[in-house]
Formats: sequence, structure tokens, C-alpha cells
Amino acid sequence: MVQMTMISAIQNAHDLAMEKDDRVVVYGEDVGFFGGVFRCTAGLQEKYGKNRCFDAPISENGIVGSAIGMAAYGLRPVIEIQFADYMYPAYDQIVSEAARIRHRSNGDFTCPMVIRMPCGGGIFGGQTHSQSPEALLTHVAGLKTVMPSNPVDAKGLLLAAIEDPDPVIFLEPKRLYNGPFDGHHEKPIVSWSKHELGAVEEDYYVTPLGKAAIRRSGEAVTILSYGTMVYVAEAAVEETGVDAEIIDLRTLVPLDLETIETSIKKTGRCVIVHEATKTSGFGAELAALVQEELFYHLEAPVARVTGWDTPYPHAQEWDYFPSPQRLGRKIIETLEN
Amino acid sequence: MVQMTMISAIQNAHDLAMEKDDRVVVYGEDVGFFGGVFRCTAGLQEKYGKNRCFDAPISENGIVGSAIGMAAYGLRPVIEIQFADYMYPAYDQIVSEAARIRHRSNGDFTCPMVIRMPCGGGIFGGQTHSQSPEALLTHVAGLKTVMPSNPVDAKGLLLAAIEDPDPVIFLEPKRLYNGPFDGHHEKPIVSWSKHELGAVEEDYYVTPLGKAAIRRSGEAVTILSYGTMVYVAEAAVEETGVDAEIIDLRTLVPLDLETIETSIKKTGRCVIVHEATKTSGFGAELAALVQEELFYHLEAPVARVTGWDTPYPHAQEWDYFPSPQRLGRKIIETLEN
Amino acid sequence: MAEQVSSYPEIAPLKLHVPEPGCRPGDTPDFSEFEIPRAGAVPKPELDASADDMLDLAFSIIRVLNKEGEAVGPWVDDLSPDDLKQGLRHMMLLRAYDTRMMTAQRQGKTSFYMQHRGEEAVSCAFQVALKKGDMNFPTYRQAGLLIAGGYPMEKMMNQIYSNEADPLHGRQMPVLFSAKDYGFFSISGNLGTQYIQAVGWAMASAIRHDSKIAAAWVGDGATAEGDIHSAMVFASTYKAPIVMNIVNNQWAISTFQGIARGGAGTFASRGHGFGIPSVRVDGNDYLAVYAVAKWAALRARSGFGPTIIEYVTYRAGGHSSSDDPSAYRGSAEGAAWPLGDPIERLKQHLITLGAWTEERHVQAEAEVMDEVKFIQKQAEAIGTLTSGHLPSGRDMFEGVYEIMPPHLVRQRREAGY
Amino acid sequence: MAEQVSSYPEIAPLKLHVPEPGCRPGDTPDFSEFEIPRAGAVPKPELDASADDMLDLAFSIIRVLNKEGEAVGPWVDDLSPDDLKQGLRHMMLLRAYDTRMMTAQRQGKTSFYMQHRGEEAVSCAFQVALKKGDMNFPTYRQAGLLIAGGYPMEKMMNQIYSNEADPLHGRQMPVLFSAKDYGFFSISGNLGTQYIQAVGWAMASAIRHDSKIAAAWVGDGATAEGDIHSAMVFASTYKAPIVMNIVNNQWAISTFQGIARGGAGTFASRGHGFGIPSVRVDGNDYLAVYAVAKWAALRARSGFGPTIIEYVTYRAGGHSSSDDPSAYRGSAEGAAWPLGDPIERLKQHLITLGAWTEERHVQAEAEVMDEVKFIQKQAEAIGTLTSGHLPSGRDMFEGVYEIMPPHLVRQRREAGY
Ligand SMILES: Cc1ncc(C[n+]2csc(CCOP(=O)(O)OP(=O)(O)O)c2C)c(N)n1
Ligand SMILES: Cc1ncc(C[n+]2csc(CCOP(=O)(O)OP(=O)(O)O)c2C)c(N)n1
Ligand SMILES: [Mg+2]
Ligand SMILES: [Mg+2]
Repeated sequence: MVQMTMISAIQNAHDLAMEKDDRVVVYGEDVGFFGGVFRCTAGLQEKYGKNRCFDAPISENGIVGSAIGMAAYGLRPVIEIQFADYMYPAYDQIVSEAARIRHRSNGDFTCPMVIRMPCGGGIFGGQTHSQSPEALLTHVAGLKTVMPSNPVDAKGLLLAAIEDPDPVIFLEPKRLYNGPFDGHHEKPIVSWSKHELGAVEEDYYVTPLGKAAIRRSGEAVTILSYGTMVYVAEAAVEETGVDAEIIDLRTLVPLDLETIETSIKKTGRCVIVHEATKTSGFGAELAALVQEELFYHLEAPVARVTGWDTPYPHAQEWDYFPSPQRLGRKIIETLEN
Repeated sequence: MVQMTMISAIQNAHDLAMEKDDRVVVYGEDVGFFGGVFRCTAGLQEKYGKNRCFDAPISENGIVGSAIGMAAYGLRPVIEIQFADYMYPAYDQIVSEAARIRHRSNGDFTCPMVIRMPCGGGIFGGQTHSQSPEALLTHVAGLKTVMPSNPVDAKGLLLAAIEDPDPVIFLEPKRLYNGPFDGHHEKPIVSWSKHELGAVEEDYYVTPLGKAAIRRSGEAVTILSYGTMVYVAEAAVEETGVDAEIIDLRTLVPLDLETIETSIKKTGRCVIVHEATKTSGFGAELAALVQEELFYHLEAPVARVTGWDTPYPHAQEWDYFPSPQRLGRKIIETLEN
Repeated sequence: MAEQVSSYPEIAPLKLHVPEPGCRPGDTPDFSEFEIPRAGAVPKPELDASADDMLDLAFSIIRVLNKEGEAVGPWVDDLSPDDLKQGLRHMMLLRAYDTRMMTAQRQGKTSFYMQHRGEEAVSCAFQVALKKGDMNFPTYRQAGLLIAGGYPMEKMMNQIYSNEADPLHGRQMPVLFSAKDYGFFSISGNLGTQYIQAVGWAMASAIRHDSKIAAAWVGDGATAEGDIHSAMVFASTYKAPIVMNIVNNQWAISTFQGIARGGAGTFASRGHGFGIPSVRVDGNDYLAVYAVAKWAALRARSGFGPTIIEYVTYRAGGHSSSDDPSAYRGSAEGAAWPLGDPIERLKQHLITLGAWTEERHVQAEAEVMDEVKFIQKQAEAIGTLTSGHLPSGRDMFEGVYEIMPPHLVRQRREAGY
Repeated sequence: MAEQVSSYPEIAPLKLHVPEPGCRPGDTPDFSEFEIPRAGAVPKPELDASADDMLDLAFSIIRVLNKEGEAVGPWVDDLSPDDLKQGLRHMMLLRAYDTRMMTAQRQGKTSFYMQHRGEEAVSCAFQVALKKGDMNFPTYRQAGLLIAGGYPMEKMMNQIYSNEADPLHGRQMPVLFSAKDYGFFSISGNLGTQYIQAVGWAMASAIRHDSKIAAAWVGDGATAEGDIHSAMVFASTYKAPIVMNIVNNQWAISTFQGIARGGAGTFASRGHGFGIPSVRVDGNDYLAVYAVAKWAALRARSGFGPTIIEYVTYRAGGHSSSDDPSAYRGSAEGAAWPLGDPIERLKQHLITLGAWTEERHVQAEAEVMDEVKFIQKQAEAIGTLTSGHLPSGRDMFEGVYEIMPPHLVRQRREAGY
């Protein structure tokens, strides 16, 4: 076991994958010599050469499109979109191509690749360095969408994503890179070195895609969360004193419906929390599913706590960010229903 | 009153808008001389000149991006994306720009424009001429999303969209262009000339955005539908003999929640139908909202009938398309619950 | 200082410039301003020549066959009369297949079709310049790559009919083939996307120290898409081993090539802003297409990086089975097209060589048509889109992912499969 | 026929080419291969000259100020000593403002900042070549357009502090200004998008038979985005009245300009594939920038269509307040940059003209700094990002649409506003 931040866990996953499989190539904007603006690819070019880790032009479309071609050739590209907010220029390549090639060619060509994107707010990034676009990816048949919440999972899930035969979107909550963050921005910053999920196995391991983790067992209400919101949920639970079960979904598609169902059958109540805007956010799918599958187990409506339906603002960041207080209120409300 | 198809109603709306307001300009691929591959802009170049209606290069990104600049200048561009499936290359301009400019500039610049896109399947268009990407637009704060289901609404809503001070996405179910279609592809094609909503007021009128229409009153269950699915719902209701209330949402954002609530308070049951893939489709938002707002009025889970989570196939088109039978089964199931 | 600027002389108000084609319905076509160099006139650069060494080649047209049907000049390559007869046969097969499939579509046996009339030389000649293992990233108008590559035509028809033997299991619209073993990438319905993918594939070959090259294809109209820019940037930066083909058939549905080309002299010249060697070739001259393709492929394979080839040709038919070009272009334009018909020209060349006769040609036409009809019959015996023998709805759920995730299994069951 | 192809001589395996900058940390900068023409050497084309008439100008550098500080050659324009002093003042204001804002960011008064050091001449000189009503579509590194355009600096600081007087109500990250009345379009955080928007704006001006022009801005790195291609296609096709600026400051965060430029000689040459007249200018020469900008603006306004201008300059500071360039480029590179410092060069010119002295300059520096500090104090009196006087959370819900729809009203209430 080694203490790692999410950054070093991700860097380490790259390193092990490149060592194990020489088809793995890594590139993106500032990813090569410099090792990425968040340093998630630091040292890889030095170790594996410019042939396998290099800087790309500022063209998200070119990065994804070329990676699709490489995957079709037989490589395993792992590419970085510098911020998830910049995936849109590549959206056609992601939706119409990466997600479709296996199906439309009946397996003649496939597209095993990982698109990494730092996502989420809490760093005063304003509207173009804070977005959580997961719902725009979960709607797309053919993609898998993953969002880890800690170093242990980040490493295992990234290695699983790299092994996966299909395109995987790997969303990294950047506010968690250096430590867990529960929304209490006024409190001192916590580091991963103080967290049990910062202690990472040094060797190669995979955390299977499609399996949620229960972060806290409880009886009163189920909280469905992922990414930064896992810690917001923990804080809300602590502050309200409610005996909630906190589920960290980890993978959004394919979804671990079984874990969700087992939990809600027990608690009868469900609150969903995510940072993305509300309307047509992934919480909508979760709420729709939960009431479809578990209607007769529910004692209260499934509630959503999300970012508002506005751009992510700069100065009003903490008004936008779903806080433990906001979540706490909704939990209480759901219990009182 | 004049009998119009949806195509002629849309053409007519363009014509009246260009006549009334010389800031209205119309362009897109094949939109100028030829009048559009679906002929929705036929005759406009001849009447208003190449200065106001012209062909564009095959660059959806360029079409939307340039329209944003024109809107910022003070024009009212009405542009066509030849198929909704081709909006992805323009997605960054739609999401990061058109939708954001008013907010990010605090109203210094605005973006009054209409992006028209033929959508939906039922024409053997396969995966890239059949998509219904509305959920990828309803998730985006700053956009309005409209989908008419008949000539009368198409004209009135398009004129309202053109008058709107904000960017409006105008989705046109292409399978409805020449007549209502209820999913019975084996039956003879019906034309608008035989439908009351094919009789269109010749003069300028607007149908306000954000207002749903009740296509059939009923007591047993509420069906939330839009676009082609309105007719599928009508057929399903007729075939099952259930006394359903059919709501045609017309505008998805902003949503007419009031009409939905009034109906479901009455019926206690709700089935949602759309053609787009299920996961994170707009039906998820509708289901989430309905159970959030009306949990204690619901006697059964809110059900969804949708396209499957696969690409839209060519040969298996009718397996994909939500049929009246499929919807009928879900209606019965919801009543039996 | 603003005053200085406002002291400019009075200037006329601005106007929007919208380019217009030469020949709309009712007009008489006029190609008098279309400059066609003599066959043999354009020099052949060394393989390692730079873009700067051949700037002119982006503004000229490489041609081998002259009016007399002779092959002349530095671009005459090594095709034997037998090779040429095979090339002729490929083009005739393609044309016969087009004819039959257009008719089949009209008869309601499938939903849609796209033909190649007038452009047969481009894909047929290109393919023979490739090696096994190379990969084309085509559009919908390069079926000649498959025919010249020996792909079974029955499979193409099965795909077009979406029948039970369709290699793509009915999932794709007609003509959006995929044939990896024949170096033919899955065709996308979204224009342009394959261009940058081809560059990625070529980069992969370089990363693996392989010797395979990629060939990207795009039409004149679709060069306006951003993917083409991405492709040029990446190909230029990483010197990817790729041939970047632009098929300028003068039209993009109803839109003439001037709308995509704008103020540029030619599409080939787009390469100049990226330092990519760029040439134009007579797309209706089988020998010229072959020679240029072979040269560009060898450049790529030798590590000299990308080449852009603009094929100057003419879309003699409608855009697709849904299109009627008489609504937007002069009906006489095709006949007036100055580069002639590719089959006719190769035929004449073979006759000039003494390796072919008019009679033999008529006979070959009949043979080829019979062959295609025979294959068609076999395909139709399996099924057509409307004959009812379609791939199962179950198949729609397969292959979305390698392993079907639980939610799709549930949906498949709900669908009754 | 495949055999013919396989008879090519044995070819070495392919390799991926990844361009590398000349100077990484620890290296000694070497600009000896960087060709700099003499000031005055590049001719000035007629306003209506075509792209073909000036191909060379995309590979040269237009320069006016020579080593002696004299203005020489055909591009010497009509700036009076007073104009030049004003230009110097603009650049000094920009630099002082940068200094103060960098410090403010370090002090935690705001979240982020981006400076202009070394590039001041580009935006400051460009703006004075525009007319009222023209519209810039800038990136984050052209605040000189605002300063030279007379925009109140306090507003800029209020925006950077996201305080209650921020014209953008705290909604945007620092430096992403918007100032319509000053011809300054709302800056996007997404690179490149503004380029095609600028073309659309220019097209609108032409559609309305107006005489306003647009100016688009992009960095060397961001030229790789597809929007730049869209912009070139549309500008070329519709002859839009626009000046398309490319600020080549050699770096895109940690990535040197060679990664975006690839095998092209220069960024300006990108225009050649579109028939767009394209020139390069010494971006650190205030007089040259002004002259080229004025010429290009007049071309646009006269109906001669777009012009591409590449500014050859150097990003002397870090990319942003979050960046430390010593991790990826040689620390001596900035000092070795052969085109010098724009303020220093204009100062020398004024001294040569006898209109300025070293003493006067030192004094001016102090004055300008005092002025900026004074403005800063006023802005800080209103508030900084961390002083607590922020725009209300209520404001976040405003302006998403002109009229707030019901769901946002409900959310605003839920948020407690
Ligand atoms: C992204 C995208 N936009 C629009 C279309 C619709 N479309 C299909 S073919 C075509 C014209 C293409 O013209 P060109 O590139 O010249 O090729 P050609 O048909 O002449 O071979 C258009 C606009 C599409 N398929 N994809
Ligand atoms: C679409 C998009 N991709 C990536 C980024 C992240 N990013 C911001 S600035 C920058 C470098 C830009 O370099 P250049 O265009 O040369 O401009 P400069 O900073 O040198 O002025 C990058 C990669 C972004 N803002 N938008
Ligand atoms: Mg074409
Ligand atoms: Mg730069």
C-alpha cells in the first residue's frame, strides 16, 4: 500500500497499463512533455518515449477522432480532454463514431479506448471549467460512463476501462484530485493521505465496471451519489444524523441496479445528488428507474439535489454547488414525507 | 384556412417571418436554390434574394457558429441542420455558445436564433437519419426545445420561435412532414389533407412556446407524448379502448408542468412515450418530475415506452420504433398496477 | 486616433457574396473557363519532394490519356494491357451493379441507393495501387474499392437488401459497407468523420513501426467539415502515412463545389496551409488515377508523410435514389463535362493499344451485366428489404457492446427477443 | 495487380514524427534559424490585391521599426508622435494593470488571471485601426483592445474581482470580459468558437449593407480547432468583411507552436488554401501592427473580403496564474527572443524621433502605475472575490433566458432567493 492522491493513482494506472500492454498510447493537450495540466500523465513520456505519450494539437475533435482510428487499428488509446467542458468539439466523434462503430460494422471494427475528462466544479472555474456532462454521455448507446470518487477506485476503474473492449468515458472530479471534498469550502483542505481510500495497492488491479460501492450502510434512506457528491452525502448524513445508506455508483452505464434496488427495498426512500444541472441530468434517469422498479417500496417521492439549471457561475460557485446543507434539507424532507 | 402539409406550413412560416421582419435570414445545406432536401425553404431564395436565403457549406459547426455571430449583430437567423443526427459537429457552438451568451455577457450580447432539425425515424433512415436528440438539448440551460406534431402547430410554434429572444431548437418529426403517422407502417399512408390540423390559418399567428395541448381528454391514464408519438398514442388508445388523456407537450423546455399536473391529478396514472433511446431520454426527466410533484396522486409507477438503448437500425426499424402495440401493452399494464 | 481611421475615403456599403454555379436548369453549360492541361504536361516530382517543390500541381490536372487514347508523359506507369482490361472490367462491373441496384431501389426492394456513374475510375484505379493491409476510410461513393479489391458483390447486395446474409445484419442503411479484410473501413452516415480517423489509423501504423498506410476519402462538399481540418493538422504534425483523397465531383447534393471551395483556386490547395504535398488529377483517367495513387501511397509508405489528391470528376447521376438533379442543375451539364466518361476513355485507350475492340466491348458489357444479374438473383433469393426475410429484431440489441449489459438484456426481453 | 505494388523496393518501417521545440528547461535558446527580414523590406500590396499577389507575405514578416528605432519602408503609416505616445501609454497601462492583477491573484483577491507581457503591441495597436461599430471577437489575451478603446479599467478590475460592480455580475471567470459598446465580444472559455462567430457577424454586416467589420482573434495553439476551419470556409465563400488575427506567441500552455503548425511554414499560410490574402507581421512592432491592421480593415470595409494576419510575438510570462513555464521551456528563451519587447521598441522610436526621453519614460512608468493602483483601490473598495461582497446568488438565475421560465423561478425560490 502506498499513499496516493487521485492524480498519482491515475498516473500510476497509466504507467502500469503502458508497461503491461504496449498497445496502450496516451496523448492529449499538454499531456506529453509537461505531463498534463493536472499532472495525471507526468513522467510517462520520459519513461515510454514520444512514440507512446505525446502532446496533441488543441483539437478535441482531432484527439478523439484519431484515437478512434488508432483503436480500429488495434491500439488502446487513452486520451485526455483537458476539461470535460471541452468535450463538445469532439461530441460527433464520440456519439456518432466511437459509440457506434462496433454495432454498425457488426464487430468488423471496434473501438476500445478511454476518454479521460476532469469534471465538476468547486475550483472557481466558472462555466467552462466546472461542468459535469455525464448525462450527455449516458444517453448515448454504445458508451460506458465511469466516475470514480477516490484514489483506490480511480486506479482500479481506469485499469478496467483500459482493458474494456468498448469506449469508456472516464470522468475525474477535479476537486477530488488532491483530497476528498465535502462542500465545506470554508474549512481547511483535507488531503488523501488522511483518508483510507488514499492507501492504494501498488500492483496492477482492476475494479470492475458496473459495480457500485456502499460507502455507508443505513436504514432510513438511500442516497445515490457519485464523484464529489459522495463526500457531500457523507457530510450531510453526519450533520443531519440520519441513518442513511450512501451508494457511490462509480459506473453510471452500465448501472448497478441491483445494489440500488437492494438498498431501497430496505430503506423505502431515496435521494439522488449530483452536481450537473437538474433537467435531464443523470438524476432524472435514476429517479425514473427507481420509481419504475420500486414504486411499491417507496414511502416518499424520489428526491433530487443537483446543480441548478443555469451555467456554472464563477462568484456564486457555492450557491450552485450542491451543499451538504441543501442535501441535508432534502434528506429530512424525504424522511418527513 | 388552407390545407397544408407540415412542410408547407413550415415553408409558409419562414415566408411570413421574412416578410414581416427583414432581420430574418435563412440558410443551411441545400436550403437556398433548391429549397432544402425536404423543401421546407422552397421558393424563399427566389422571393427574398440570395442575401437572405442561401446555401451553406457542409459544416454544421459553421452554420450554427456563423448564425450566433449574426444573432449577436442583430439579425434573426433561422437555420436548418439537414438531419438532427448531424447536429453533433455543431454541438459546442450550441451548448457552449448559443445557450450561454446572454448569461455570460449579462445581456450585453444575445442570441435570438432558431435551429431547425428534422428528427425521428420511420423512413428507413438507419442510425444517422432517424435520431431524436431532444434530451441532449433539454439538459442544456439556456436553450428552448420545441417539437411540433402537426401543420397548425408547426407554423405557429416556428413563428413564436423566430420571435423568441433566445435560441430555440426546433425539432421536426420528418415522418410527419406529409401526414400523421401512428406506427402502422403496413397501412396506407395518410395525408394532412384529411386531418383537421392540416387546415392552417393563412395569416401570421403564433402558438406560444411552453404550452402543451390536450389531444384527447380522458380519465384513466395520462399519456405524455410529443412529435410522431402523439399519433402512436392515439392509435394505442383506440386499440386498447382505454379512456386515456393524451397530452402533446409541444415544448419540452420550458415545460408546461401545469397541464401535466392537472391531468395526472385526475387520472392518477402516467405513461410517457418517446422515440429516443431510453436511458437519460427526456422521458426520464418527465418521470422524475411527475413522481416528484405528484407522488401521492400516483396509483402506479410512471411508465416509459421508448426507443431501445441501441442505435436506430435500418432493417429492424419497426422493432425499434415504439409501436401502438408496445404502448398499448404498457398502458394496460399501468392500469392493472 | 479614431479620427485618422474615419478619414478614409467614403466607402460603398458592403454586400454578401454568394457564389453561383455556371449552369442552372435551363442554362447551357459552359466549361470554357475550365482549364484542362494537355495529357502528359504535368511533371512527376520525386517521392521525397516537399510541398513547396510542387505547389503548381495543386492548380493543374495530372492527365495521362490524351484525346487520341494514348498514354503519354511522365505519369505513364506500369499497367499492362491485361491490368488495364481488368481495370475496365472493374469499372464496368461497378456501372452494371449501379444500374441494377438503382432499379432494385425503384422496384422497392430496398430503401435507398447511391450510384457512382462518371466516377468509376477514381475508386477502381485507386484500390489497385494499395497493398494488402492498407486501410481505406471511404465515403458512400467508393464501392469501386471493394469491387477492384475482390470483395464478393453478393455481399454488397445482401447489405443493400438488408437480408439475412447481410454482413452488417441489417443495421446500416444501404451502401454503408464495412469490410475490414478488404481494407475498407465501416462507412459512417456522418460526413467527414472518417478523415481524421484515417489519420489516427495511419499514426497507429507508424507508432507500431508497421508499413501499412491509410487512405482517407471525402467529397468536395464535405471538405467543409471540421474533421477535415483536424485530419490535416494531425497528418501534417505527425507526418502520418496517409493518402488524403478529395473527390471533387462538382456537386454536393444541390450545392455546387464553389460553396465549399470559396475563394480557393482548388481543393487540393488546402494542403498548402499545412505543408502537405498536394496534387490534382483527372479523375476520369484510369491511368492517371492509378499513377498518382501509387506515387502517393509510396510516399506515405516511405515515411514522407501525407499527400492530398483532388480528383477532378463529375457526378453524372443524381446524388442518391432520393435525388432529382434536374431541379438544380442544367440537364446538359453531364454531357458537356469536358473530361469525358472514364469507361469510354479506358476503352478507347485499349482499342488504341490494339488490345480491345468495339465488338469485344459490347460483348463484355453483356457478360458483365449477366454476371451482375446472376449475383443479384442469388442475393434476392436470400431476401430483400421488403420480401420479409430480415435479420431478427434480436440482432439490434447485439453488438452495442461486446458483452450485453443487463439493461439491454432486459430491454431485449421486453422487446420479445 | 497487387503484385506490381508489392514489387516496390524494401521500405524501412514507419515511425511517428513528433515535433519538438528548440529549447526545453536547461537548454540554451537558439533563434539562429528564425529568419527575420529587415524592417521596411516587405512590400505593401494594393488594397484589392488577391491572395496570389501576395503569397510571399505569409512567409515573411512585415516590420517597420529598425534596430536604430527608425520607422522605415512602405508600411510606415500616419501615426503622429502624439499618437505614438498614446500608444506607448496604452501598452504601459496594460503592463501595469497586468502586474497589479497578477499580484492581486497571488494575494488571493481573485481566483485566476492571465497576463499579456510581451504581446502588448498586438491588441493595443490593432484597436486604433478600427472604427466605432466594428466588433472584435477576442480571446483572453487581448485586453489591450479594451484599454486602447477607452474602456474604463475599473470595470475590468471589477470583473476580475467578481465584485458587486462587475458588469458580468460574477458569472464569468476573471478576464472573460464583454463590452459591446466598445466593440468587444463576450469572451468564451472554449477556445476557437469566436472565430466563426466573427465571420457570421461580418456576414450580417454585409447582409445589412452596413460598413462595419469584424475582427477575429485566436492563438497559435487554438488554430487547430475546427471552428477556425469553419471560419476560413465561410469567410472565403461569402467574402466576409473581417480581419482574421492569429496571435502566434510561440506557446500554447506547455505546447510549442510547432504542434499546431505541423509541416506548414507559418500559420498565415493556412489562408492560401482558401484564397484568403495572408500576411505576417512583427507583433512586437507597434507601428507595423497598426499599419497592417489598418490596411486589412480597409480591405474588409472596401468589400475585398477577409485577410489573415499572423502576429509573430512571444508569450513572455506564464500561460496564466496557474502556470509555471519553467517546467517546460528554457528560462532564458524570453530574453533571447529576437523581436524584443514592444514597449521598449516603441519607447526607443519615440526617443529617436526626439519626442521622448529615458527620464520621461521612468516618470511615465511611475505615473501609469499610480494611476492603475488608484483604480485598483477603487475596485477593491467595492470588493474582491474573497472580501465577501459578491453578486447575489439570485443573479445566477437571471439572464439564462430573457424571461425566467417557471422551472427556474421554482429553483431560485428553492435556493432561497
Ligand atoms: C455531418 C453531415 N451533414 C450533412 C449530411 C447530409 N449529406 C449527405 S451527402 C451530402 C452531400 C455530400 O457532398 P460531397 O461531399 O460533395 O460528396 P458527393 O455526394 O458528391 O460524393 C450531404 C449534405 C451528412 N450525411 N452528414
Ligand atoms: C476547447 C478548449 N480546449 C482546451 C482549452 C484549454 N486551454 C486554454 S488556453 C489553452 C492554450 C491556448 O494556446 P494559444 O491558442 O496559443 O493561446 P495563448 O494562450 O498562447 O494566447 C488551452 C489548451 C480550452 N480553453 N478550450
Ligand atoms: Mg461532391
Ligand atoms: Mg499561443
